[in-house]
Amino acid sequence: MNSHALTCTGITVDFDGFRAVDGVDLTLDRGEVHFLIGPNGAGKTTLVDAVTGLAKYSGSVVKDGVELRGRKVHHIARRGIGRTFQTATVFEQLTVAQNLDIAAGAGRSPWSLLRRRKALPDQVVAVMEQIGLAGHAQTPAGILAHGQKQWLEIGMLLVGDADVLLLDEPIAGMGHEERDTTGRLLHAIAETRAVAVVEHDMDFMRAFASRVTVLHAGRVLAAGSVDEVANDPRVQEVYLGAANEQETIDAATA
Amino acid sequence: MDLLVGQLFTGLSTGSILLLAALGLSLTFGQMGVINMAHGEFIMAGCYTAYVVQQAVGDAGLSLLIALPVGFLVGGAMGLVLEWLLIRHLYHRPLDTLLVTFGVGLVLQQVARDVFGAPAVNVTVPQFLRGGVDLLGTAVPKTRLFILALAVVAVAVVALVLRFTAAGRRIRAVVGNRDLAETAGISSRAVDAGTFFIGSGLAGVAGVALTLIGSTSPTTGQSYLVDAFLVVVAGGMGRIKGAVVAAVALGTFQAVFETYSTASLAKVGVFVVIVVFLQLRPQGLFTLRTRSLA
Amino acid sequence: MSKFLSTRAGTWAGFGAAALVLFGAAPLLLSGFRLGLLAQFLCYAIVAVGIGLAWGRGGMLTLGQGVFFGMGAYLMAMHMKMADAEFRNGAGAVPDFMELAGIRELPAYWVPFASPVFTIAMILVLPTAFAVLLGFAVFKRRVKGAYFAILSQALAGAFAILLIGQQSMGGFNGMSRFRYFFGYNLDDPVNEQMLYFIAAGVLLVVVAVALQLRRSRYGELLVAVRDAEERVRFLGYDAANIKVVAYAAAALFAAVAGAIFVPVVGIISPASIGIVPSIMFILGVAIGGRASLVGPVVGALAVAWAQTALSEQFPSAWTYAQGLLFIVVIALLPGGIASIAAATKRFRKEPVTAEAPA
Amino acid sequence: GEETVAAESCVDTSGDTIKVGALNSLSGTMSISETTVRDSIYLAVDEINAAGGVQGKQIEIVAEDGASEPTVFAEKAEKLIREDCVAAVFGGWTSASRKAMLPVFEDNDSLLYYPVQYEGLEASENIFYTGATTNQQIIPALDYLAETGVKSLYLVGSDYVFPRTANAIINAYAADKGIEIVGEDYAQLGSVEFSTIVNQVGASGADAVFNTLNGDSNVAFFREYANVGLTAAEMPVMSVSIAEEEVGGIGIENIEGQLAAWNYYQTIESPANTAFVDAFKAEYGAERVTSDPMEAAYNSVYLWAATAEKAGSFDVADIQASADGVSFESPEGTVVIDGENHHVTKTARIGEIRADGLLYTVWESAGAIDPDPFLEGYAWASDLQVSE
Amino acid sequence: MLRLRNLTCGYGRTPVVHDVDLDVGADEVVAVMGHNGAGKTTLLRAVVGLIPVMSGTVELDGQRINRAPANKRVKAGMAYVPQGQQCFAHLTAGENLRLVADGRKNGRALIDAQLDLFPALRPLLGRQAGLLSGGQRQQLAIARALITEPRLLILDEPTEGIQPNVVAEIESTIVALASRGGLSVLLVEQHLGFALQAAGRFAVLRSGRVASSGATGAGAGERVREAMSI
Ligand SMILES: Nc1ncnc2c1ncn2[C@@H]1O[C@H](COP(=O)(O)OP(=O)(O)OP(=O)(O)O)[C@@H](O)[C@H]1O
Ligand SMILES: Nc1ncnc2c1ncn2[C@@H]1O[C@H](COP(=O)(O)OP(=O)(O)OP(=O)(O)O)[C@@H](O)[C@H]1O
Ligand SMILES: NC(N)=O
Ligand SMILES: [Mg+2]
Ligand SMILES: [Mg+2]
Repeated sequence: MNSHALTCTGITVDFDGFRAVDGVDLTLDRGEVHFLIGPNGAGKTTLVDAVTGLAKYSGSVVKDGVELRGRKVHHIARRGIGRTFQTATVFEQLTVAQNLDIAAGAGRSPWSLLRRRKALPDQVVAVMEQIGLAGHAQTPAGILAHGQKQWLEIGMLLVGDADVLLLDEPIAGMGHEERDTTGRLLHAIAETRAVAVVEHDMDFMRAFASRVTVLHAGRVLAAGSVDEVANDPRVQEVYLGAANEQETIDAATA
Repeated sequence: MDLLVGQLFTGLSTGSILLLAALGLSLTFGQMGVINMAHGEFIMAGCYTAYVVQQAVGDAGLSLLIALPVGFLVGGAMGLVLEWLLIRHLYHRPLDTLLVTFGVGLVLQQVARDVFGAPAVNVTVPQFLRGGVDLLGTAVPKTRLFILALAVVAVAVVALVLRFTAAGRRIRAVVGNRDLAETAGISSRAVDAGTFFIGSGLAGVAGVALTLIGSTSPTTGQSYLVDAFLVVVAGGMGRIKGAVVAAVALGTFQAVFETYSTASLAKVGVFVVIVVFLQLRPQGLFTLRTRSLA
Repeated sequence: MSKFLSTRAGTWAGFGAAALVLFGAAPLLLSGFRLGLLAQFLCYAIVAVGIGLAWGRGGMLTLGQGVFFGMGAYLMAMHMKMADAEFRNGAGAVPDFMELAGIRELPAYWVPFASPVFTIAMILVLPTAFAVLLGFAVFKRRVKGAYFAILSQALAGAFAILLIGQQSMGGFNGMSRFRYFFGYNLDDPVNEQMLYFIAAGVLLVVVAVALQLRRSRYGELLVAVRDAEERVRFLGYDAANIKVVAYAAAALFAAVAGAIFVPVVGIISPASIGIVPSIMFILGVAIGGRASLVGPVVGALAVAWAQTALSEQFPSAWTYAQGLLFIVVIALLPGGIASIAAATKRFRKEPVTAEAPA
Repeated sequence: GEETVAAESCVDTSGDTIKVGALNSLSGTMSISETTVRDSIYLAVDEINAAGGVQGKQIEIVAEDGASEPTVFAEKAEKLIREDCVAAVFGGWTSASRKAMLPVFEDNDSLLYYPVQYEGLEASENIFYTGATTNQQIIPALDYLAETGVKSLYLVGSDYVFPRTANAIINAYAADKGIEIVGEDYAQLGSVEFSTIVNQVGASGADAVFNTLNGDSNVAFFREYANVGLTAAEMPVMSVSIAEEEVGGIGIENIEGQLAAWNYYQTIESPANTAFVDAFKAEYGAERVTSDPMEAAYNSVYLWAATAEKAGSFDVADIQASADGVSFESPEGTVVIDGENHHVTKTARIGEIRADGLLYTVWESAGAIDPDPFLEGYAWASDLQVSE
Repeated sequence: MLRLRNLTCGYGRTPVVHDVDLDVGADEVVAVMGHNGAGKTTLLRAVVGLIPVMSGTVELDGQRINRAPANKRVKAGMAYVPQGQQCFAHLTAGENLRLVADGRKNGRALIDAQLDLFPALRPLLGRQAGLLSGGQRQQLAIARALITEPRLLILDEPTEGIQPNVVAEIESTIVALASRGGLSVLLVEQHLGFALQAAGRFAVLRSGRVASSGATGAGAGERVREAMSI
């Protein structure tokens, strides 16, 4: 019996002869914040694309015993797999509350869709609180700050009952405190869900990763705990490089 | 047999006419996203340019050679004015350009009516383009061969410029991302205006050429417009290669279908074929993909 | 004011006022001829409500509404011609225009249209079903934006050409000379007035349906699809289905408008349904304000009225005015007439204006 | 209509003017042709007014644009009748516009004077048809072709009712007279792509072509025809919709020597025509030409005025009652209204297009032909007849 | 070099940045910091000329350039790397670079120099830029800006989305370029350590206003943190 939230085996993605992802195996479990790192162009986003139905691949993705390969994007989403994008996309014309309400409603019956919303579902209210946007319920999403949009995006996955979340650089452009807030948010979310995060911010990874998989040139280069991975010389060579120097700077200026 | 050869050539010829009418659109519509419904009227302006030049010059052959560049300038100038007055305010509202330019088209038709009168005028075909040449036993009109050659030349020039020159890169850059192009030191205003000038100028050239086979009247441009748009759509927006293939395919389909059915049904057939075709290649024959959402 | 109108009481008040104008003031103030014209304009307004939904809310520039309008109109015309022929020459008789075209036998597909019930059912079902089919074909393949616009325009052109070639559908001339509308003699001014009331009533119903769609969750979803279609897919919705609903609703509205148009105007021909008439449908919506509910109605009425008034005043120069109308209004007032009111308020509760009918 | 509840007429005959409507397409595709008709309506009205008017009243024209759209014609006709209270309306060109207006004139019991040759098979109490019906144009043209030895015909037309009906008549005629119809093609109105059709015509080896194309299509057709090397000598084209106005646009070099069938040409030599042509050129410019529909429209105003004089009234019923036998010495010769079917007698003429761009009569019927819109006088046409 | 006085700008009629005074001297590196949505990007966009100035002045070399279009400012020596890995998606990576090199005498050499700096780009030159990964695009964007040989380089979070070892390289490149002379840098950066190391002066924006500014060096980190954390 398979207890993983998501099991990917042998994922391979080809673009006109160029192999962006090459036989990747990956499992995600509930309760963990799983970091996916690797050099630019390693295939992280492409892997997420494949799992969510945006890129054609060979191999297999199984969730709750169901094979997802070949399914349409919206079917996969309804199976509880949610994702965010490297650049946040929310419905700019709609308010925060409307954004969340829509995200909560993929399973609604046509009949309820055709009626007016009486009150916000409890779940929406709760998530709004959780992502710190309770005060912005009636703000059009288009005028939210960058980071707020990213939180909203995560919120949209939460209300949609996704239990596998794939987040592509969710803290890009965030300041220190926002990063910490986001990190704590991710851990709270992960209590009942599986969360995968693609990130290049090593401080963030060190602070919040439960497990790390490193991709390189489309393949899994290393996997394990933060320390295991960070001390792997191959990872240092292709990815971390002078990262230690980096720490010195941080220490100096703190 | 004769008829079949004739029809195959007709397909090619119809395709080349469509292509000539659509080439400018593949710049202004395909590249810039402007749905210029006045493109037909720019073609019409090209027709009247040929007429006016002929009135002034007299000799039909000489006037055709003069009218081709002049038609380019006339169409281009009209495009420039349109771009400056209206289009530049509408780049972020492509669907609105359709409605505005439809209005412009109406006005231009009426202007033509008031200036040249409602009845068609005659542009005499030069002596050296009269009659036909024998091709495998069929008489192929020289005028159509001329248009075919002109289309080939025009397409080649446009494609090479876009692909390999600095100007072509600039056009593609501005089309792709206006703000970013500005910050790369490219004047998007100048490039927009220039692109629109060329696209509209090509309509003028098409107009001059089309006087050889069609009528010159205020409504002339309308006959070509919808088909020209379809060519650009079926070919894949902004893809010259696609436009060529689509134009020839549609022309041939129409000519062959018409032989066994009626001209009207052929038009309907073309539409059905395109819808079916878009099931297979929703973004047209040749497309460029990006990874962005929206 | 607009705040009040978006409340429940305000909505009822808006409908009440509209009903008062349409059912009270207009018939009192207008001559029979003008009332007939108004009925014709109301048909355009019904089409406009649908376009406002599909284009304004759903982002689909439906340049081919003439097709659905035409379907509704032709289906109704078939029934009325049958009734006419039956009255003149007995059941199963051939309508006059077919005789002219040398058709001596009633084509089989005409026969069921002798039944009013069948006709009405077809008017409601056929165009909608066609829209659903076409919508699936197009939206599932993610054809959108300018592609969709050009494609739907070509559809209108092809449909008109197809009809021109069908002698058993009246060919280029179309069908005219209708005497009876479900048994009512159309020469009778009372019945002309009745047609006007039908048009006005249908308009109110259509506006109410559109209002409900907009205010429902579906309405929000439609806007979401308009603004970020791909994102909606990742939330687990099939964006194509969402678009198809709005597209089909617009088609249905247009078909109903077409069906009313035929007895009101007394003629339907390919000239009323091709590319140019389809663009004219859009014009009213653009001028009124595509994203608002009442904007398209007001715009459609205003454009139709302006056309009539201008062409009466300046029969030979009004094309200029018409062209300039397009240019000026759309270039300068992207949100249409409705945006003038909204321009004063920034970011309201609902960013896209929603006013009650007036 | 038999049991029409006719609206009360509002025509005002109390003043010293009488209003009539001019309803022509001033915009859209048909404006090319219809503006010329409007010009001659104005000319006739000016002349009649200068000569003292009708029953002492000056004629006042209310102009409307039909916009090349049948629904607009219907709308504007109703407006002219019900709001402007005109005594009669002059105009219309396409049969589609006439069919659209017909119920309006019948329901409101008013009068339309329609000036264009058409496909026949119609006769309304409320319409006076001053252009040719088929037995005054198409049948004489066929007779002429048969006489000159034509044994096979290729039919080319625009896809609308006039060409289709005309071709139905031609087919019936041909079946009766042993002429072979080797092809029949329709092009969409306004179409300018004639390569396929011309290829087929060329390959067919027909003795002649009968052309019912309308408008701009003729330009493209004749250019293609000339360019593939087909000539009037080898395979003449008989056209029924090309008049003096259109020749210029087609280019004389492409059409010289081809034939047309009408009732009127600018080159007709008669005092009435000289006066008409001179007056027209004086009014609108020497470079303008006159054509059959223009002349028929010009005639229609005079015929209405003469009928009103005869009736001593502008009342529709009185005009209908007095119309029979009213005649006018027109540019094409004497035309007489047939009170039975509201058409007029007309002389048929075959014209040849010459290098000066004008049409010259090469054959004409022996005297004016009585109108027979339902072709009751032709046994071979019995299948075409309709119940009315 | 660059001088902002009372600069107010925003979107539509809504100001986002209010009354900002800021100077970037010759050969100076100035870092702008602030929370998400503080208005950093907005400020840069107004400096570059992509959004209009509502009030106040933008001066370059003592010339008021409030109304100059962006391309003129670029020709006058500014270069801008926008936030979000922007590139010309439909052009190849190579064309993205040639586009800016066009018309420069030493265009080829300039491109080569950038490729030496970002060797990862070399094998990608023929690939359509829209298909590159986020980090690849960001490297392309910086290379594109440097080809114009700017005197004032404006960078909006240049290291966002870039792998750590390349980040380090970019950082040292910027430091090196600035210290070589002839280049001033206006840098928006979330990465405090890098910002303070590279920059000579800093400014912190809060809700569109300058909340704190001064020279980097001892205690600067504290002041920035304090200004940002309220
Ligand atoms: N549609 C495509 N066609 C061709 N190549 C592609 C396509 N999509 C991605 N690639 C290539 O695949 C490789 C992997 O890209 P991907 O976006 O997955 O990288 P990534 O690991 O997410 O990088 P980053 O950290 O920079 O975002 C890159 O070299 C990219 O250029
Ligand atoms: N195009 C726009 N239209 C309207 N408001 C906008 C627009 N872009 C940004 N804003 C608003 O302006 C404010 C400042 O945004 P800006 O992008 O300048 O912030 P930033 O400091 O660069 O943030 P980040 O660190 O996330 O990049 C935000 O509230 C944002 O919502
Ligand atoms: N009556 C005609 N020629 O349409
Ligand atoms: Mg990525
Ligand atoms: Mg920013």
